[in-house]
Amino acid sequence: MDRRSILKAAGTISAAAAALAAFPRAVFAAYSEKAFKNPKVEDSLNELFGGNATTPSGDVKLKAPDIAENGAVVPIEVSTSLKADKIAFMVKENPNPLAIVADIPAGTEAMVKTRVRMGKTTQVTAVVSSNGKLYTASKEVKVTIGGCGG
Amino acid sequence: MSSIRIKAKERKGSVDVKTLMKHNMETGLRKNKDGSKIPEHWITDVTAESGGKTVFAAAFNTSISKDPYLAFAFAGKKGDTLKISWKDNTGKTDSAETVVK
Amino acid sequence: MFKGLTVGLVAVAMSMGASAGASNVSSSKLIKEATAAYKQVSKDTGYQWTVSVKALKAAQAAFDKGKYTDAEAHARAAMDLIEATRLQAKIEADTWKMRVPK
Amino acid sequence: MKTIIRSTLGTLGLGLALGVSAGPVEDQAAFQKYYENKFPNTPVMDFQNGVYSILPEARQQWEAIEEFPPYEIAIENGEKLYHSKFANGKSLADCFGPEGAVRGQYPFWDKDRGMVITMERAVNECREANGEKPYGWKKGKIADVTAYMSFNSRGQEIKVDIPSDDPRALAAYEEGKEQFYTKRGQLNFACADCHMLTAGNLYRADTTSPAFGHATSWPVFRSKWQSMGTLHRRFAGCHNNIRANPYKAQGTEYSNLEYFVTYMSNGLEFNGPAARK
Repeated sequence: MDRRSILKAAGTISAAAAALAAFPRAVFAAYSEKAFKNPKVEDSLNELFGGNATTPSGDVKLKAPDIAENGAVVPIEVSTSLKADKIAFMVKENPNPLAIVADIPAGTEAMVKTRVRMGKTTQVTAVVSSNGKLYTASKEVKVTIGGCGG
Repeated sequence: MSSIRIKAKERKGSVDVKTLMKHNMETGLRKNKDGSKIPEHWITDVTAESGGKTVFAAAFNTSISKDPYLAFAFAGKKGDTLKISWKDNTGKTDSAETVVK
Repeated sequence: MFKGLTVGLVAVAMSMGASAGASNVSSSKLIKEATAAYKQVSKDTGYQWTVSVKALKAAQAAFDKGKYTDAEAHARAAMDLIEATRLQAKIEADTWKMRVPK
Repeated sequence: MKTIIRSTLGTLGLGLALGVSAGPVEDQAAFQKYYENKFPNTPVMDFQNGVYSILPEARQQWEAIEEFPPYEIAIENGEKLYHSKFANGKSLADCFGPEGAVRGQYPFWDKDRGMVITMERAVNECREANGEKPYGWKKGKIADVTAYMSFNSRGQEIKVDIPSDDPRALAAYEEGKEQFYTKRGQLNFACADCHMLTAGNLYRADTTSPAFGHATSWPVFRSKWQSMGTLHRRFAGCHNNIRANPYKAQGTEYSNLEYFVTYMSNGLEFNGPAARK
């Protein structure tokens, strides 16, 4: 809960960002308006990682369906053999693409599973931050409009 | 009853964690029957602590599905305690503890 | 079967267009007739189409607003749908047996 | 399961040979055989997994959801409701035993009352008999309680009985059967059209599930609903889709339809609650 009290003390969003800058490695990923309420993937990456140059990598394994059964609940999973400190998911054409960013402290496996919402057919990208660089894996997930929605 | 369900099981020195957090995760895009927007309401931060240190943390957007699900794995053993907490955008928090099986 | 229903649907489309000189009295009468037909079909077949209910409600709503031409159009549409429901039930009374695997 | 099929097939063969008109046993054999022929790659017992028994891609997502299924919350709620005391000090446990593992007994034909009794009805009748108000029929507490009871009953065999010494039971079955095969609504579909004759086909973007196995997994957490619901809630949803007015949940029509559909899945196992699209 330490980082929470830091954030609380800092008070405003910009102060929280300042706190992030002051503790670039020690502070865990916290929600930030600038990273999450942002329609541009590049800007979100900048906000999260201080850079947005990414390299597709076969070492990042992304599991996502070809066709989503239901756009409201799309299971996704990423794992990597790289030594990761952070993992993020982007859903390209969602109003705000960044869905989640997770911290992977030492001793924790570089793996995250969750379920996301997708408004329409688009690319899902997993971003792994490792040794100051960003590695990605992407996949297009089709979202269809149901016929027998009941 | 806590809003958080946790399953934590050790497998060769690694603890597999699966957690489900009951939360509406309102996107702010849905409308009431009268046409007014339902305000956004979602979990922004989740942390998992074990043995006095953070073993996993995540920040969510509104695009995480209702009743968010997370699975991860950390170095630990049977008998360790694991505490998972969340905070939402209204400042509400909840937490739950479990013992690794 | 299909033909019967198509006829029903075409009739709906046509009746939406035609109705001049609608009045309080004439539209009220039509709505009453449609409602009576609805009740009779419910009794005879045990079921209804959702669209018939919607058309009846639309007719009543238009009537309440004094839009008698619209009210009559909706009431006629309801009657056609109700008639198509009756036709469906009549055809299905025996046809369903053909779908049972032997 | 296998014995059932073999014996019913035997009966069927005999029935045809002698020119006897089809009864429930023959219906069931022909029904199950129909799906086995239509989906030869699906192991028979797998039909209880609904559309996922025939759609490998969707199945993977379903399995990911089942890792921590959303209905677990319902099961926990249901457990609390199940054991919470009525005003008179009793609880549902006094009607259905310590765990409520009675799914395999429903639906059944009640000879005394001359009607089909579903598990939901039994739960509410237990409440009313103890001076409590019944739950609503389609979602909420009824779904939570039956989720708990179904969960504790997983693996029980479906063996719906149509007692031969009560012609009214056969009549109820026949009525359910007629419901299943009769076209309804402005879209002019029968249950059998989508879930039998064209089961596995796409309707816009949805693949229809085989009706063999339809009644096994209730109550269900549907992603579409984002909540739990009972079988009769789903029946009503289907009827709305084809633009037919739904019947009342737990009315004669849906109860008899449940009786028929569940009987058709005899030999499978109850495996509810479940997660569905």
